[in-house]
Amino acid sequence: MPATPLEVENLSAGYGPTRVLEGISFSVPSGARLAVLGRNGMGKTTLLATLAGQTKRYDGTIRIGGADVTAMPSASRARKGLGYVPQARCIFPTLTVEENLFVGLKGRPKSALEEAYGMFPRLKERRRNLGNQLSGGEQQMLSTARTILGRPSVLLLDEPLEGLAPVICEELMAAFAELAKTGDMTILLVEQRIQSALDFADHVIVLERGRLAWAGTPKALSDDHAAVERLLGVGGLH
Amino acid sequence: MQTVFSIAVDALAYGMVLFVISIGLSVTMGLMRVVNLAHGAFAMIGGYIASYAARDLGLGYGVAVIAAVVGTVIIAIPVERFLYRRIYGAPELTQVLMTIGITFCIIGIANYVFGPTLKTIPLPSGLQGSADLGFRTIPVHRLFAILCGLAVAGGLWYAIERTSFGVKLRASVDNASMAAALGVRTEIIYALSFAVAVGLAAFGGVVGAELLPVEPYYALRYMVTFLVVVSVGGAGSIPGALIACLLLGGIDTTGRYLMPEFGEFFFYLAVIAIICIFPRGLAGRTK
Amino acid sequence: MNAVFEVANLKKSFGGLAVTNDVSLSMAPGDRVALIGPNGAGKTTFVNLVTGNLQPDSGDVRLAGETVTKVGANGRVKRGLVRSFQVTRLFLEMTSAEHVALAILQRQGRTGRMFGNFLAMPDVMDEVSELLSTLGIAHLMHRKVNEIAYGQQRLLEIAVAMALRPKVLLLDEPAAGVPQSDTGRIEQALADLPADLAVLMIEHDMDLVFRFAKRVVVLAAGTIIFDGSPADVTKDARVREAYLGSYANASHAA
Amino acid sequence: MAAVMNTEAGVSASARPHRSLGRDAAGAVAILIVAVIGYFLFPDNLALLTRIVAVALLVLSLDLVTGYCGVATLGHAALFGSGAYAAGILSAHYGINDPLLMTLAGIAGGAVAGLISGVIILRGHGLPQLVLSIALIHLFHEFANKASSWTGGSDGLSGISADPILGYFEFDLYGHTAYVFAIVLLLIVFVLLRLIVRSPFGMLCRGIKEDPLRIKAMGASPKAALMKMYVISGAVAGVGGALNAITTQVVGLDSLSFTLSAESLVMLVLGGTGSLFGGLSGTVIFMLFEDYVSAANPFHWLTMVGALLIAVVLFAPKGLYGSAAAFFNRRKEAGQ
Amino acid sequence: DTIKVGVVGPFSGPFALQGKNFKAGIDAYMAINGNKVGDNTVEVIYRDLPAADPAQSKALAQELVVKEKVQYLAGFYFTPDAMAVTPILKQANTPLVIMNAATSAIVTKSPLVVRTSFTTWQTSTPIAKVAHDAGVSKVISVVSDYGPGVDAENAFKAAFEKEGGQVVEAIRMPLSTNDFSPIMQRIKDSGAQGVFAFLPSGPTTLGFVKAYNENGLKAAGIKFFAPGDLTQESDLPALGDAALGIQTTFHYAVSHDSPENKAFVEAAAKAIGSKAELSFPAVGAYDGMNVIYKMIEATGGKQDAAKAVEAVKGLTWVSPRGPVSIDPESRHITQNIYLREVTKADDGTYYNKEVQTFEKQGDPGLAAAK
Ligand SMILES: Nc1ncnc2c1ncn2[C@@H]1O[C@H](COP(=O)(O)OP(=O)(O)OP(=O)(O)O)[C@@H](O)[C@H]1O
Ligand SMILES: Nc1ncnc2c1ncn2[C@@H]1O[C@H](COP(=O)(O)OP(=O)(O)OP(=O)(O)O)[C@@H](O)[C@H]1O
Ligand SMILES: [Mg+2]
Ligand SMILES: [Mg+2]
Repeated sequence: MPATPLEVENLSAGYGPTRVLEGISFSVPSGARLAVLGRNGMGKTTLLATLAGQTKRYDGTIRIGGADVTAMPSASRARKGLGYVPQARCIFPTLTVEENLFVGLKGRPKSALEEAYGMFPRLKERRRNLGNQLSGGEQQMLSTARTILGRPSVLLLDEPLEGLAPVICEELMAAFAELAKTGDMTILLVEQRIQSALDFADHVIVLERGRLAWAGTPKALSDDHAAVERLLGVGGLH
Repeated sequence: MQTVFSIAVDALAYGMVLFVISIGLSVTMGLMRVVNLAHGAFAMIGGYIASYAARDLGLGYGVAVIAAVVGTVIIAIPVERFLYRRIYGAPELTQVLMTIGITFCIIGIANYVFGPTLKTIPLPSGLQGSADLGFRTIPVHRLFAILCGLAVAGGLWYAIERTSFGVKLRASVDNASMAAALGVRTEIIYALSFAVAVGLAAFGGVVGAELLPVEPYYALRYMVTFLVVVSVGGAGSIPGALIACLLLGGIDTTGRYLMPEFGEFFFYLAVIAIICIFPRGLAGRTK
Repeated sequence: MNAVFEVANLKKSFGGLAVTNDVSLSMAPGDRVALIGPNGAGKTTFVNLVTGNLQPDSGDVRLAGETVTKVGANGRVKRGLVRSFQVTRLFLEMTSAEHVALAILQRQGRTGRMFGNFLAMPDVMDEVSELLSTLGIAHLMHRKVNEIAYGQQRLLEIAVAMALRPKVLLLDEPAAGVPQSDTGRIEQALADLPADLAVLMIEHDMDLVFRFAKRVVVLAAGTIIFDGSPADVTKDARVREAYLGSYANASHAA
Repeated sequence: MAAVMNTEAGVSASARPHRSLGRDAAGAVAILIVAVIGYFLFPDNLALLTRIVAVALLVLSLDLVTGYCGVATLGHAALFGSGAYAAGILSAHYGINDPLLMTLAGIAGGAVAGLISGVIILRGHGLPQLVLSIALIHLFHEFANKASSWTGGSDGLSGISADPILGYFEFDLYGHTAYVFAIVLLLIVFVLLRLIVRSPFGMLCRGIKEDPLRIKAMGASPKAALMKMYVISGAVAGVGGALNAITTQVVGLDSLSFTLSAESLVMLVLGGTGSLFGGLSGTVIFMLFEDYVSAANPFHWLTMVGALLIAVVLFAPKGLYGSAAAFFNRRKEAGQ
Repeated sequence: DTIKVGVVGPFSGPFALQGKNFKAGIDAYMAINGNKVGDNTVEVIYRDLPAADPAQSKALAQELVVKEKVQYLAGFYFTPDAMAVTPILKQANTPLVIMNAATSAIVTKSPLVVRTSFTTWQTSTPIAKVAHDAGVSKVISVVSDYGPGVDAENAFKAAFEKEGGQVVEAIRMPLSTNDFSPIMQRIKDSGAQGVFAFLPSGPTTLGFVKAYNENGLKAAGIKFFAPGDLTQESDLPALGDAALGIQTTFHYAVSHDSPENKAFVEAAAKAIGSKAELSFPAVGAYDGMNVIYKMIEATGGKQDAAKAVEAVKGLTWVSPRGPVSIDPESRHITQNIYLREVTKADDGTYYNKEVQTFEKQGDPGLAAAK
């Protein structure tokens, strides 16, 4: 039985003096697909960024694969197997597509780039283009492909579908599911399209003003109309 | 005709010397995005070390050059660790403030330790004297500087564009936290690049000392020249810097021959013209 | 049909890659058009060409009959052509109120004024609060943009565009990054727009597209491959294959 | 919920203008108080204080384009020097010695230089822009050097004299008149600038600083606004230059030098860009510090200045005033 | 009483060496003559002015007068700095003793100015005769494009044409020139037999002299003439062999052979730390202090600028540079100008060897201006 890929205990974090997250605890079993939901500005991005070591942490511990990484800088966490696809995409604008991917390789041979091109043929066509010349969707593909190339054991995805065409979204969600199943990869997904997220995930947590407000299975959440209405504000929409 | 050739040779030599001295700045400014006004100060430190090694200790020129590069890098390590690391990614003007402060300190210390006089670096006999080009003679050390310039340009270009170190460096500069999130140890990458830039500064300071002699005020006296050639070339671009140095060297030299009293006008008008045509420098990386 | 907005034979290529390939399109007042298409099809480029952020290789852009191809980006805005950005472009150090106020003052031609503070101009402030509360971000009025979440920035981006009171509004993925709970606000804001305003919206969220659009234009590889009603677009085989995928089969209550 | 928040926002919105008006007045009073303290603290050193005011005007003018518009320039002394020469030439060559007329000449000279600088400098972005400004200041400097029959070349323009102000207040060795004159000019300029930076135009400029493309997409022309600001900036620098010419009665090439440009930028960043008090406090602190250490050790004071700059970046990265203001704001927020 | 002397000079920055020499000269004088004149103790207050900056100069002078209550102002390396101070002298009731600034006209700006250094006209005029005597009739003049450079050019031209020679071309080059190869090419192409040059001391001198050698001008027999700023002693170690044989005219050489100079050099070298750093501003400062001491003596320590200046008009003494006097009319120093040649000493160091003396030279610059 391998160690738990990701454990978070009593995490508080924020920006400068503003605290955004407050006492968050959860753990994710191996190969799990966890959806992180919440309304606008509730701290989803902050949570993932804190896990990746990019915001200020005030309190709490983070363990990856059993090892305490709380004090580690971002780069060391990445080397421990954490992969992060930020909401802002963070393409390296002056690098070509190929060079962007190259940074994500983490020392794997260059031939591995083909994996990324296999996933997104569009990127192969554009591989000599500079990052800042890509279309919005192409940037999103690049950002995701770049992180997956490093074969992370825990993958943090912050709205990876944003700006992608519906066909691509479907293919991508299928690919993520595949990775979680065969690639022994644990995935945390933040997504605005609640249905897509619930279809994909096997666990759900919901954030409300920086606190963990709900945790359970997708099915339980779908059934809990009150919670959906209160926490996600979409009850009346469907 | 002979005069034209002669001027061309002078221009080439002058441009290459400029290139050797300022290329390190192109690395810090274009690749690391630090407006490093203290570049000249590091070149000066190199010059002082070489002068001390060659003149006062009587070591050979080659040893002096190596001592200068290594010594300057060693001096620069704590400076990078405690000062520069604080301004990576900071607003440009903050960097200006910090690096000017560093320059002032280095000038003050150099003045105190070595006194305000000029320091020379004795050349080995092989580099002394002049070489006959047929239609004129040219100082051998200038030929040496041209060769050094070409070697540095080639090596640096390869390192930046073709090695994984280069890719990681450029990625770290574009977005340090994202690079870190992908497992790049940005601090080490930065420290290494800074060391390379400072080493190049020291090397340039020594090789160019015949043209720009070493004295405490060196750090400020040539600051503008370095800044101009690097920016006109497009910071971070090795070929750009090379072309800018040759072009500006050529214009400066020709202007100074034809109308010395308007030498400055020629040079700076050319700078304005080039930037108006190429607003990001000759080979500017788009941001 | 009297078109407020018309492009004719627009072409643009980047180093050999034809991104916009002979595109012609016109919109009448009151049009609600959705521009969809695969990633990299050239939608954003089209907007950039139309607004003057890029210069086309050939072709013309006309606003209310006047050719504006040679007019700068700001000149086109003055003539009523306003856009939002796909990736938010806001002033990080300025507050939400300042953004909207600036747009209002610019619309009124008052940004040249060197005296007086907008906070003391009740007409401006009222409009600012009204707009921001329509989009549900009034509580962020005096927060700097770099302190608010991305989804909220997206809403502000739309508020700025609306404050300019355009005649033709181009929205580049307005709902991207906005949580489902808040897309309703955007829809509401769009619905509240003056009826004679022509709106072109780029969007990948098909639910939103089908609720909003009365006409759908599909761009693929720089060429318009479909221009028709929302009902027809799901039936078009090429569009289904290139773009919609299984969405076309799913039931959507439009 | 939105409605509730809206009323909250409405309250704070209506509360703001009063506070800002109050703060404007308080700003002017603060300057006056500091000026009076300076007068009593350094009664024998009014020449230095007057010079600080002249340079402060240059730094304020630089703040307009750098702090508020984001134009990085190392050539701003061109505006100052042009003002100084305009005022100086009026007196030395045309015998017009009225200080107020000389100040007007300075304003005009500075504004024209601002226009020229704007036309050239605004053609570049980022580093190339910085280099354009460097090229420009060298051209101005060379030009003044060459036009020595007008400017006195490197020997400086001497032969300037200034009549008593309003025919009554004479410029004396102790510098009382000069100092009061300087403070009055500074106050007028400060109040005007305060209005401008808070006006819609000022807001537009701050927007341009952050993203000129976005401003275009809002229908405004960044270039036109920047040019306007450059001319205003030139007029302000010109006041400083004229003040310098009137009170020292010589104008040297140094007033058109790269060194002065760079120093003024250092002072601005030291105090904090993007706020008028930042520029003022940076100038006062830098020049007093420099005066103190260079008198204490005329030989090795540069090291001390360097250390000060480094310390400021390390401990007050937003500049002395900027960091202090941020600190108090945070305290206030925490308190609320 | 304590009598304060305010000295303004470049004690830091690119000209720090010259300022250091000011201080060395003053220290040497006070070491030899004590710090007392009668009952009065002399105290020197230094203020740093790193580069030409008249506004700052005036502010410093004002501060020295008003706050520090100095009775004498002295020093001043650059002309515009000195010029800026002249308007306040009368009201401040302080004499100004210039220890370097070398433009002729300064003394005309106020009757309270006395100069103990030299003028560029004074040092550049005799070299014309030297050139003529060496059989050179066509000379090209190359100077830095600033006040002193222009002075040097005019002085040389006037004197050389009077000798019957011809200045075939007069080039002014920017102060910031680093690479002199194109200038050397110009010199070659001009067909002149000799070159007259003036550059401010410092790194550019080194570049110029090296370029002269390396571009084969020396080998081609083109003679080199200059006033002594070009071969100031502190630059000689850097110039090295390149400078050998260069002839310059100047008012002072550290090697001057006289008991007064021996004592001076010993004291000044001690003050500055190393004899190698000693050069001409030191002697200007030394004699400046001498003049100030005489002034204090004459006024008995009372502040009376007019009387003080009156007292030193016509004053004659033997300076380390040789016999000198203050011209009563111009208040400028009359002195010998020496022709010197850069020579290698037995111990391997380089020095300016005096080979000819032009006695009792006044300032031709003032006459030329009239
Ligand atoms: N740099 C920052 N400084 C201060 N506060 C911030 C900063 N970034 C975000 N916040 C605040 O933190 C809270 C949470 O932001 P976060 O980006 O984590 O939300 P989110 O759940 O990802 O929202 P969205 O769905 O819009 O992406 C928001 O209220 C936001 O205003
Ligand atoms: N400056 C440029 N240089 C080269 N190629 C470019 C440039 N700008 C855009 N492109 C290319 O043009 C194509 C169209 O880009 P555009 O941004 O218009 O796509 P889009 O339809 O908006 O896509 P998305 O839905 O992903 O936002 C892309 O493939 C992009 O890589
Ligand atoms: Mg988010
Ligand atoms: Mg797009």
